[in-house]
Amino acid sequence: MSRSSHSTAVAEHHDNALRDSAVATNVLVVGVGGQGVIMVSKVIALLCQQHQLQVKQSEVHGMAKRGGVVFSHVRFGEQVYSPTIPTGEADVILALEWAEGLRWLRYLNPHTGTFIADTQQIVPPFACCNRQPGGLSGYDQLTANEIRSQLPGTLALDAGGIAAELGNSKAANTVLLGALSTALEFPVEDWQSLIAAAVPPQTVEVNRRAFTTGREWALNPPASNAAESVTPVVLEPVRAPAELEITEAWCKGCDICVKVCPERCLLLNEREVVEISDPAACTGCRLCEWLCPDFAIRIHIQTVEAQV
Amino acid sequence: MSASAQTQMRNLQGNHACALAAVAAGCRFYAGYPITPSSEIAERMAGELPQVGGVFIQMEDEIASIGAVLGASIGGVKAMTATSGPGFSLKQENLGYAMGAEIPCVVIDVMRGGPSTGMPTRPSQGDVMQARWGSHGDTVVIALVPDSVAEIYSQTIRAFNLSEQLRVPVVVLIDEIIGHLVETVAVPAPESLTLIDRKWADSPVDTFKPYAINGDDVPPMPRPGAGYRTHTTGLTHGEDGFPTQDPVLVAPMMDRILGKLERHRDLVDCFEAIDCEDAEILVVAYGITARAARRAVRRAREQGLRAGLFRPVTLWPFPEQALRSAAASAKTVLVPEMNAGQLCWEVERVCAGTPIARLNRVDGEVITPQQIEQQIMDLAAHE
Amino acid sequence: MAQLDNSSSVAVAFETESDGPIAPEAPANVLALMGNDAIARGAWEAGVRVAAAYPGTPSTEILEAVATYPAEDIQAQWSPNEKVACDVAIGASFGGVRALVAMKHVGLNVASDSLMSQTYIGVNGGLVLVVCDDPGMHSSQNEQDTRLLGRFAQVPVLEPADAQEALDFTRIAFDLSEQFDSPVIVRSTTRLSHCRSLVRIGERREVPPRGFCEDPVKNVMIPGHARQRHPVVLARDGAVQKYLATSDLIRWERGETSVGVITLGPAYTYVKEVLPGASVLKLGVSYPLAEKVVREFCDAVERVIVVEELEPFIEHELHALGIEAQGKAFFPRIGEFSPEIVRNGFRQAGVLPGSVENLADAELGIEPLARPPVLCAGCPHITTYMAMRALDARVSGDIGCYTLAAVEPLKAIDTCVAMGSSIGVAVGLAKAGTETKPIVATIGDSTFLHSGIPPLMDAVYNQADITVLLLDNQTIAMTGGQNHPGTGITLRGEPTYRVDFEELIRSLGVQSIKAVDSYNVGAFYQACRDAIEYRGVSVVISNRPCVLDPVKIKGPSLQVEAAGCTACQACMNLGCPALTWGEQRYEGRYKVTVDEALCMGCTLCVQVCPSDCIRPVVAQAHQ
Amino acid sequence: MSSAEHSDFEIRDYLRTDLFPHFMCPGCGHGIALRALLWALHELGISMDKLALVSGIGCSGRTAAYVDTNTMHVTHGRPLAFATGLKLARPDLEVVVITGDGDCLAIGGNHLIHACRRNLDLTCVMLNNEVYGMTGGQVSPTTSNDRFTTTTPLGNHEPVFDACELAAAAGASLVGREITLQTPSLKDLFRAALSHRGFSFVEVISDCTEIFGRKNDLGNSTEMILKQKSAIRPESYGNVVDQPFRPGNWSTGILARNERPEYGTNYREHIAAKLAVAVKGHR
Repeated sequence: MSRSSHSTAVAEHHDNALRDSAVATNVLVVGVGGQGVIMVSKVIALLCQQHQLQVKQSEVHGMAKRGGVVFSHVRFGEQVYSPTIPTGEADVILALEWAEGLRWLRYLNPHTGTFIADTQQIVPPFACCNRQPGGLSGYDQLTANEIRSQLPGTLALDAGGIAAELGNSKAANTVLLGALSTALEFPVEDWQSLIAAAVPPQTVEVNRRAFTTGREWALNPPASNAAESVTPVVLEPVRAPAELEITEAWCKGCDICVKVCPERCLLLNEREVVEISDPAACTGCRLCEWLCPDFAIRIHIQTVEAQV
Repeated sequence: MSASAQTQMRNLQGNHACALAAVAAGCRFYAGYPITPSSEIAERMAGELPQVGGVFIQMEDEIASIGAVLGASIGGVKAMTATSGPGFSLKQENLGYAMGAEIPCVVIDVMRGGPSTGMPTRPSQGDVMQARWGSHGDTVVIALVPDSVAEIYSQTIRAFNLSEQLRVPVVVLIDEIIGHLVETVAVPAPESLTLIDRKWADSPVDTFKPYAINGDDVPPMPRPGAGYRTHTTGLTHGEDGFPTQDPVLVAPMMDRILGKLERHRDLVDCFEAIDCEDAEILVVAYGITARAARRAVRRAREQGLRAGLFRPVTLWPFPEQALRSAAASAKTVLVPEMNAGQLCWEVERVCAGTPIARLNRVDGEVITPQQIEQQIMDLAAHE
Repeated sequence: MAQLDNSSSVAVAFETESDGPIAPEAPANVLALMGNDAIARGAWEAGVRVAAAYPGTPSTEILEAVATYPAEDIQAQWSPNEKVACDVAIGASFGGVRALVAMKHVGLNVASDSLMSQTYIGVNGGLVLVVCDDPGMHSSQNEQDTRLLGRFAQVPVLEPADAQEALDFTRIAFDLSEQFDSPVIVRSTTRLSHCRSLVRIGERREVPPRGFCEDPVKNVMIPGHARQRHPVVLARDGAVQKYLATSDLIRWERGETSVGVITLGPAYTYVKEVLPGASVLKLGVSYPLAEKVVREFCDAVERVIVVEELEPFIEHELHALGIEAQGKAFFPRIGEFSPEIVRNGFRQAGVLPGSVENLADAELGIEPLARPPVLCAGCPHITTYMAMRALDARVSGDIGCYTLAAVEPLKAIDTCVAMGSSIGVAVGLAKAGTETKPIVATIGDSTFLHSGIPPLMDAVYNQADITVLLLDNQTIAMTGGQNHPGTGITLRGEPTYRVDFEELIRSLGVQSIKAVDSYNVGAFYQACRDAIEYRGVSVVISNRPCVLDPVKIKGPSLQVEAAGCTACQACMNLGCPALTWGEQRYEGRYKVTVDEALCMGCTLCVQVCPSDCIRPVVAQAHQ
Repeated sequence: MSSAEHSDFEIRDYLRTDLFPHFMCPGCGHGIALRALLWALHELGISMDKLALVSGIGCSGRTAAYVDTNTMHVTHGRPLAFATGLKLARPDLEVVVITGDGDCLAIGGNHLIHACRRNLDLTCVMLNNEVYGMTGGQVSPTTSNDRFTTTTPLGNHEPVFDACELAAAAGASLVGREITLQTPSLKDLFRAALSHRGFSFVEVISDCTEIFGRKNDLGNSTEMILKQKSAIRPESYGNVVDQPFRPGNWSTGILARNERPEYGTNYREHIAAKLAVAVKGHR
């Protein structure tokens, strides 16, 4: 499917949605707390309000803002009941972060839905749990190309990069709105005026350009897709786990190692001698080794080469 | 080779002779701190050492000087420092270290008058007991007392030899008068000198014990960099060199270290005995005083008195046997010293039973031959 | 088309860098309102004169919205806890004005002591409790169903389904309250409270104050009076039911009769979404049940299916009436509904064709990335719980942001029960005598003022050997940074007396009190250790303010000098969202990088970094 | 900064393992500092045969013995003097001095300033634990104000030496400070010091937990070592938060560096030049 025909398909679908009052148009805006998901969804809601459409916009406040998953359902049409979008019925998923986009993909209408995603990766601390030598990030390994092979209409763009080129990386969301504007049938000037009213006065111009650039990008995505910047982490051979050796006779039980161990896998036993309580948890970071005043701890890290 | 090529007659100040002898003995490191009346030694070393590839350094104080000397010696280089009474006091702790850790070194003490700062430019022989007992704990030290510029030269060379051979600090006690005296010295050709280097360890590294007690009182020294990786400490240590306070280990080690000079009297002892065989009045004198005594004894003999002179050259360890035999016939022993009476106590101990007479002077003047002669006369008259 | 008046609008505050709201061109009486804003609007329109609340997600915005209306119209205040807020509203009602109290579902537990008596007393001015349930527990410790408490208290429970109804029902609730001399509960849920939709607004109706009604038998609940009042309460139920028989609050949407769906609240919208043509009885009031209408409806359809979130409340009422109805057989009793869950339920019931979907099925082979909520970058609680971990304490936690320290990576909270429970739980742990670890209760500033003071008093009174960490971040951070008596600022932002925690705690009899800045890791550790070693009750106050509220504290961002990083990832244990893996590795482990945009410059990572490789960006530039 | 990985560093290759466990108290920072030193030596590929560790008296002085190299445990305050002699006599050796705050700054203060002035190619490692630990906890020149020691029972009222400022002022051509908690940084500082041609002075903030920590109620070993972070506040961290979070103000890292002629090389070159002139003049 070519880009232009894709855009047309979305537009047609949207037209149908507006004609059939029973069917709402569904836009799911997703991202990470702090990215502006709510702001983006409000822009859409305001557009709807301007066009005197019923609109429901639903989100969850509270813990979500603390670096967690943020999503906002925006539904509009002549009549809207449910505040949330049924799975498989989102007309557009607008993802401000790559993995968040993937998380919600099942909400996308598999036939007519448009996936617009920033290729930006925000890797949470939680995805950095495997600290073993050779350990991998828990971040999704799917590339934009893989997604595009299944969802040909996917628009994966480096909005932050585009915005930075325009002179203000904070305008990334406006770039995405520009891309989104190609999938929803609202007049461009309405988008622009709403955005102009929403952003700080001194950034109106850069946001205007950001919107235009995002929109043009989506209407005519460059041949060399920025989506390629979403690449899987190169798999390194997993090395043998670290081994921790304790020379009991040297340990004086000062307890430093137990307390500094990032993995909490050491303890002082009843003889006041250090003991490893969870050998599998040891990553071989060497903090205990370094900070043992008694030289009682040794870390052995086997490299693949050594094993061969 | 002509005789003159072998031996060079030179007019030398005592302190300069000391410096030249040190260089001739193989000394290649000097660290010192200026102090009257020893400073000429440093000055001469500063000129001589660079020419033979040695190092001269003037340190921040006497403690640093002996420290640097010991450091250099541990590094395998013959090293020396020179000082005078106040500086000698400052060196005592590190001298004790050299004794305990058995590090060869030579310390020149050009003695000056008085306690404390005293009389910096006047002579005395006040440091003889300090040389023996100046450091804390039981000490083991060799002290040599030359009586002439020529002997300064020879005894300085001997000091290095003994220090290397026995791994003890050797103190050369020089009277200010001799230190500043210019005399003709027959400076031997370098190749004619007998120079002794310490024994270097050459046994397998794995089994090497730096302080082995194996009959040889003086264990070979490990040269840093040669792979022995030993530990040197002032703490009492076992044969492996590591600290111990185990009596079972400490006792034999102390016995070896403190007893090694006694067991090497043959190397260490050095004295002069003049007319002692039948001497009824035995004068025991050292250094410049011995020179006056020599003349006094000769004059006494000329006057028919049976006087003799015993002159320890190695003052410490004290040549007890030699003195005892020298004093065999003595009815009185006279000990003239340029101090308030120090060596006389040692003489009294050795010559127990024989009355000891003392002739002391602490006014910054030397004891003259006349004074000693007079005292001999007086002693003879009283008999 | 007219410009919206900024001052009277609580709608569509376009929260961007510019604080000014956008005024869309739309009819002046139609606003896009969030459910909570609509409730506040409804209260204002109903002529409410006093409103009080203790913040609690998802109810918090109600009072914040109320406070945007003129103070001459409504006295609005934060109270230290829900019971106090409820009593304030009760007092206002006694005073003859309309009063509103808002809370989350668990807040009603705290306030229920008052409610259970107030239901006997009834009202003078209208009294409405807005209680927001949290099906799915987006930010709550349980998902209890307020309708059960409504029935328990025998007060009418109104259930709006969207923002328009939230406004309307709130307004009506006051009328009902006065009409039936009863407190009335308006029950919301997260999905309603936080869903924004178009609302047609109205004008405020000034209700003349009634003045205090001197009627001790009604107003003073002593046994003798209460015995007279209980029958009144029972009679009231019937009166309300009678009212409901003809009320608009109950809406019968006629459709196919093969299936009749009884539903209410947001569940109604899902039903309409997936089963547009069915006969639906939408109950605007869940308690008491509109028995007459319900019977008629059930008689008119072949099969009755009840679609309700959480408890089978209506379903059981129907069973009690002898009506054959199904509900929880198809729809879960746990969690929040969604169109697909409701669709699935109808499929299961055979009402809709198609097979039941396993909604957990991941498509496209995507494993959703775990992105749990974490403490903010720069959160002072991080050090607090690092210290608890280091000291190997048995920690009884409490309700607040810091509850996040219970999970990886801090994992330093052993128990968390309810608001203010931590100290009492710690006392019990100490009294049990089985614990070998030091026992520490951790409690936030507002939680302490909410319900932590009596248990601290108890700890002193009963000589428990515990340590209390008072995490005074000077705001109610979890709910978005509200004020409380410890901040010295009112709901309307006016200065007021500020509780002196040290003085307060000392007056309770605590001898060992130390206030310390938890950003100073070393000093904080020591203060905690000293406190733990102290025999008896000791209190350590962490006085570092919240990094986000009321003002965002932002220092120079930090960065990792990768050359020096040894990938020990000790800093990752902070759980700071600004820290993530970089591209370089050390011995196979990822080195760390700082997201400069997220970093607040708190330097906690600097302080725990054993390689000293984290430095301020600015200083780096100077080097 | 070095990013060399650690895995090929086996510290036991550098230790006299038969002397272990060592005599230092539980939690003593000296062992950590020693590890960092050996790590740096390892990274620089310095042969233990060519290394000489000279240490003074005190707890710091005892650390050298545990290293399998040429070790000298000399008199109190004098390791710099010994090392000066050793290095001058044996320029081929890498000479490192391990000393303590009392050893280096009090009894050995004179030697320190002159060693700094001369700029002989030595590395002086001063383990600063703020106390005379070996003798039971007396006040030292670096004991912080108001700290209790056995000789300051009412708290220390004496002014305190900043060893690094002292060394820098005296002319040390590389001066640095680090805490033991930051072992890799300490290692890197040691590397810089060892690689430096000239006199390098490294102050290590090392905890005395059993004596000083106990006396001053500074917490257990872990707390003390974590508190080291509070004691360092490089200027660059200033104003990071609205109020300072560290009471101390010790800077860390390389604090002074200047390139001056190294004493030994300069001595030899100077002499060679002068002698050449003298010989020429003589002809």
